[in-house]
Amino acid sequence: MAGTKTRRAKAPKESPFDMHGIAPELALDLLREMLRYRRFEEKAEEAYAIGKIGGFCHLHIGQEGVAAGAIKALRESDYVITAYRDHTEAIAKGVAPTAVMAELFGRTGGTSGGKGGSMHMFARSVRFMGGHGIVSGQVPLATGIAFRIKYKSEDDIVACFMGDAAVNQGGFHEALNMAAIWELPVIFVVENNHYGMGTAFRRVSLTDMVERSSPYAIPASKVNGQDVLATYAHFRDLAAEVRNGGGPRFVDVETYRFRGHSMSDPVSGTYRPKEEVEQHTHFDDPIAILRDHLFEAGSLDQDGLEAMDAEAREEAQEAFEFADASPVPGPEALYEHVWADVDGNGRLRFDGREEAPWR
Amino acid sequence: MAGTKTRRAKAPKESPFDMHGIAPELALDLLREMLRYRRFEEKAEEAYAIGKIGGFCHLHIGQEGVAAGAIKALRESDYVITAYRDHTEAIAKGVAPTAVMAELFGRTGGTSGGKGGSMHMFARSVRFMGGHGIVSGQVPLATGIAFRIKYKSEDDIVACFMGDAAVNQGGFHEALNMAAIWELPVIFVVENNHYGMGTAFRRVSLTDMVERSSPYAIPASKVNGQDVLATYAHFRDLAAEVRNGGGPRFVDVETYRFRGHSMSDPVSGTYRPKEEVEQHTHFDDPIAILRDHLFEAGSLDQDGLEAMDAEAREEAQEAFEFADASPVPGPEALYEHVWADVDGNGRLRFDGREEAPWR
Amino acid sequence: MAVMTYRDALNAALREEMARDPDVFLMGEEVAEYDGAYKVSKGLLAEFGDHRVVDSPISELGFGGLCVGAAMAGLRPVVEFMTFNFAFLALDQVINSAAKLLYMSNGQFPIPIVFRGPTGAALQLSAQHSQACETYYVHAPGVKVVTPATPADAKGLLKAAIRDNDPVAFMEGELLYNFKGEVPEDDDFVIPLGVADLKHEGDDVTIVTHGKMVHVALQAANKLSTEGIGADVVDLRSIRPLDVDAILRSVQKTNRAVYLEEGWAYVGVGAQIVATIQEEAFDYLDAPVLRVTQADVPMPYAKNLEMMAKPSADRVVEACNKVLYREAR
Amino acid sequence: MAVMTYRDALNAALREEMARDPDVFLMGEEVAEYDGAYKVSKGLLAEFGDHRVVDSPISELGFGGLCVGAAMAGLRPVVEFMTFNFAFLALDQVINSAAKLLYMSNGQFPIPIVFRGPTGAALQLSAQHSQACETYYVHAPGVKVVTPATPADAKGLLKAAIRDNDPVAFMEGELLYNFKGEVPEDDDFVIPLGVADLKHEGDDVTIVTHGKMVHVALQAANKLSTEGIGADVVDLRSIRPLDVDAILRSVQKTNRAVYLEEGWAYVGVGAQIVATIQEEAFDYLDAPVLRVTQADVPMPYAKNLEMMAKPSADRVVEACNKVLYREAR
Ligand SMILES: Cc1ncc(C[n+]2csc(CCOP(=O)(O)OP(=O)(O)O)c2C)c(N)n1
Ligand SMILES: Cc1ncc(C[n+]2csc(CCOP(=O)(O)OP(=O)(O)O)c2C)c(N)n1
Ligand SMILES: [Mg+2]
Ligand SMILES: [Mg+2]
Repeated sequence: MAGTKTRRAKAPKESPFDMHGIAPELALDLLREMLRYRRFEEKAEEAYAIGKIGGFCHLHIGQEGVAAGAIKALRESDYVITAYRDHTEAIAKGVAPTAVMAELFGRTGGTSGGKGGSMHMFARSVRFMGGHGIVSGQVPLATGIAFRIKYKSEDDIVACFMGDAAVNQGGFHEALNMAAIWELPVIFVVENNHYGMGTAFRRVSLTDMVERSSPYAIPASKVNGQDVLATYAHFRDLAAEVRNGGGPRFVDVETYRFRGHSMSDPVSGTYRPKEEVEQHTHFDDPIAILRDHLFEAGSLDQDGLEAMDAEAREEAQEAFEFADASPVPGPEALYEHVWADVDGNGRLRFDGREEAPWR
Repeated sequence: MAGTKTRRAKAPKESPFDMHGIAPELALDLLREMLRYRRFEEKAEEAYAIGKIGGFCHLHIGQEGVAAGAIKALRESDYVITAYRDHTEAIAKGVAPTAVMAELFGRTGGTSGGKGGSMHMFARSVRFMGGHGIVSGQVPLATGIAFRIKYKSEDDIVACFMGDAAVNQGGFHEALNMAAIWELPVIFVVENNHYGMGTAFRRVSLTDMVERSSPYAIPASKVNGQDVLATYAHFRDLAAEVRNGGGPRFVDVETYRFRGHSMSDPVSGTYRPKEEVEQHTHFDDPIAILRDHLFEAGSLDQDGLEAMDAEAREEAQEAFEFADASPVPGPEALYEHVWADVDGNGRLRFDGREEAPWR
Repeated sequence: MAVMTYRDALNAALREEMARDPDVFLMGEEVAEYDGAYKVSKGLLAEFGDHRVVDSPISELGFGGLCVGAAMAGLRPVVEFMTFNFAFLALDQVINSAAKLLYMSNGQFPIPIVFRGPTGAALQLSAQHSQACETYYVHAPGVKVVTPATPADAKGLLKAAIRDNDPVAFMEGELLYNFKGEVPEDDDFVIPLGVADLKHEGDDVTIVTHGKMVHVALQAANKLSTEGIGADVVDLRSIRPLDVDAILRSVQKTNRAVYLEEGWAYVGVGAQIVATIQEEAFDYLDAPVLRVTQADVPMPYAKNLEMMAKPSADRVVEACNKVLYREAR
Repeated sequence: MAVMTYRDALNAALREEMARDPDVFLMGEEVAEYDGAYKVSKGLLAEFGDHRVVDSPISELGFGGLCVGAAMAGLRPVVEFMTFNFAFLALDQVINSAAKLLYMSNGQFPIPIVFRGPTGAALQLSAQHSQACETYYVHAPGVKVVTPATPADAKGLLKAAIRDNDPVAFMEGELLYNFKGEVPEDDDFVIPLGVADLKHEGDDVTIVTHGKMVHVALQAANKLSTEGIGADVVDLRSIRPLDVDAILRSVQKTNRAVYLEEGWAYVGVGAQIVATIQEEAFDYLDAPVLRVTQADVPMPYAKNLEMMAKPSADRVVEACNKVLYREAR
């Protein structure tokens, strides 16, 4: 886990740090973002442990570089859609952590009024399009959002996140083909953490991830998601290409999940050895990597970091408190928003809970 | 249409005819086969016109080189599975034309007792696995048959035919991936007639067909299906590779459909110009091509051809007569074969047609 | 009023709604250059361009889901499934996305989409092309299901479906496309979803039905009337929302009912209607509600078997006689 | 007899049938190296090897269809769907291939396959992970549907399902896996499909149900018995084949019935059972048959809403009181 106190052990010495043309202020912002996500997820973990959160809960810890790097490179009016591992991507897109936490708690203050839960964050106002639970289900949806953009001759773009396992779904393939033939403004982003639950990608694919878009002639690229600056720069460039009518793009963002698949899955032991996980948490923490570089570059010092982290922790704590204080949905919520259009014609609801007139 | 009387107009001069190491006897057999298929389909066309056949009827005319070239290169114990355009592939696999025609007529003598019809020929005894109506539905099935072969350590292989439009189905993609990772003995054969109904393949794909297997690292190849000898030689080689444990293969067989998509679709006019069709029927008829080469090579003369064709016509006529004489299924057939296991426990059938005991 | 086919009525509805609202577009296999596999979209490409009339690859899950996404983002897609038999492939996007997104997002994402195409059997298309698919769409809250039987209903209901803000499965029939009838030409001729139509009146027995079976029910009602038996034919027109009142009104009058359905009985739409009738009009019933449905078998190809498998007017008459405790003539 | 969990009972059934018949294999996501998402296949990889316990990619349509193909070719696949909620993606292969191939081929291709996994809701998994999927499987002729509630039933019925030559959708429940009960250890302990089990006896009212709702029904029956009301609890165990006789026997005794179902009412399994009861025991009924089901909404995440949405023993008691024309205490 990224700490503020200890410098990480020296990684095998790399070439001098590449800032990818990113100004130190922006780099600091990205660090701040990642810290916010990390502290948020840790708080969620805590809340889950004490039963404030139920159901499945998929944390993004370790993968913050993807959320920050990709989403911060977009415009506000661009759309983001993702799978069930959606907390920090919602926050990155501008959803208040309070609302995300309240959703996790199943409260009215949540992004989805407590009806969606961990896997189904939604925020239309900031064009965060969810939070989808069926592996690859969001990929055709993203393509449809991109279709709308082109239909309306707008210049927004869509970033569609998915896990590495999603590329083995038929819907992925069908959607990519349509995005390609209609030249839709969508970036398909694989958050390649190398495991779909307990299944290593190499066990279910003979080729490297970047091959997966080749039948559709969608340009593919690869970026190290643990290097948030590289990721940011990569998406900044791709976004410009796509916005300018370049058609869809496919990106393999290499990352690693520092926690179990969900709260019920052990961090290591069954399908990936402890050593592998430790290796990654130790050397590949996107927060630690950027922190160290900023230290080295003199753009940040220990005090600055601690202040930043304190803010992030405070925000997470506030989110917790907000969520905890937010009311549970009232019983009337049960039947709300099943239908958008309800009129006096015909009956829409059938559950025998209305008074039946027979007696 | 391939005639026996007229030599086709001279095609743009090609390089000297390549027999692909195929002996003249075998070449003659392949010609004989293709004539059988052609005459059979013409007879079906005739029967359809006079109302002996109902529903959809997808003819294979123009694509005989694929059926003969690919299937005759297999062993008898190999499996063949295909889509709804299945008449001649059934015959190629060894199903009696009488049974295919009787199926078209909906008679008990049919391959499926009259229950399947044009799209659903089946013949377990010769390992003809159907006749499937959902585009690409047969592709996962084929992969499962190949799974069985590997599971049982047998050395048969599966040839899975599909149309060019099938590659845009998600099931295709999922199945190819599994065939690849498990190294299953299956050849995926695209009968690329360049149109899925009225949709030209280039309108729904940015890349050439052979690109479609690349994400799975399945070796792809292309062959001219109108040149039955090339097709035969190609499949003979592929079959050997696959049989020897080489894993799956993907083949783009270039061909052309000389008729409408089904009997209700005009041959030309809506989505492909008359000239295009004529160009193909004129220059790309697999029967005429082989015939001319055999003439040129001196392996066949006009009399030989006419005798061969007379046999083919006779066989088709016999199929017609057999089918017409074959009884329609009795009413008891309606409820037969819905279930394989029926015992005294519980009720399986619910249609209110049994006597209800209430009165 | 103009006499037109069911096909042309659908076409007119599409044309009018596309003209009325630039956010309405049509996507599906062969809808554009080919004018539709069943020519329902004839001329629309020419009129609206390939921007709004879009030929898709054969990728039901993909374009079904794409259109749900377009609806999330504010467009009003009309998806043509060449037939609903091919739409099993897309069902995940219909149920897990279209039906649930509004609720999961607490009202943020209405999905104004129409999935349309033929359901059920035509002639001799065999098991994989002849299934009546209503059950798969009507079970889940969040999807409305509409099943017009006549040209006028086809037009008025399709316009309503397109204007509706919920996902609508709009189920037609190959065998209905050539059916002719009077259709109001008014651009604002809209038939609200959830209103049944009494297509025949009689006091003795109620035949409830939907979709193309309406015509079979009418045949049966005519036969019965020659025998002096009066039948109400309640055409539900939409099977969600359901006009329960119309059913009950009739059953309270006749005290007997038969449900006629094209598809299978077991957990079919009729099962629900029977359950509803007996829940809400138990004391009015003089006989059990019977169902006339497809034989409980996949649809066979052979013409004679197919005829046996399909529900028929004779079977409806027989069922009516049964609930009337009447000897058939 | 041994006391074991429902999970272990399933595991034993798989192990025994795999040992008995080398053509039986298990395929699904995480079934091998991970021992199953819910650990149902624990130890099977070690015992039978990766040849017979096969981890699949997340490709439901693909591996569902692959296993149908393997069954066509003579193997006896057991497909694990991590949950049936993900199997909408595979439904085309279940309905259009598995259910129809035997018929379309005139008996040449039986499809001895089991599709198994949990259906319905666990705890707070929200709309896309909590749907009860029975309706989608039970409607089409050609598929049997089995819904065991107890460890013994889980074992005996899974063994029967694997030995059966038809496609079987075998529907379990996340919340059942830890449920303990007595299970016969006999290798040939097989419970035939289509035989219901009277899980509680009483003369006053019949509660018919299936799957994990059996336990809710038993709670209701116990509550009722403290009020002096005797309830039969008819656990259908399989909803196709359906043990109509067992239902009728009970209803003819009690003259009143309630169907309890985890999923939605509209065109749910209960609708069919109600229709069957009123068709075949009309004269025995002293009240309409009522249904207790999930609220007609996608499953909400919030704990309190989820509890409201799910059917409960209290609601069953209430429905029983209604059909008994009895004031609730
Ligand atoms: C269609 C479908 N099948 C199975 C599941 C169960 N499931 C949830 S997440 C998951 C693994 C997905 O892995 P990946 O796409 O790599 O994303 P990650 O969890 O690594 O972010 C599985 C199998 C599902 N939600 N949807
Ligand atoms: C899933 C599905 N969608 C649509 C159809 C309707 N349909 C039948 S054939 C066909 C075209 C298929 O073209 P192709 O795969 O190229 O085969 P060809 O007819 O050219 O042999 C279509 C759209 C279908 N049968 N299944
Ligand atoms: Mg992953
Ligand atoms: Mg084609």
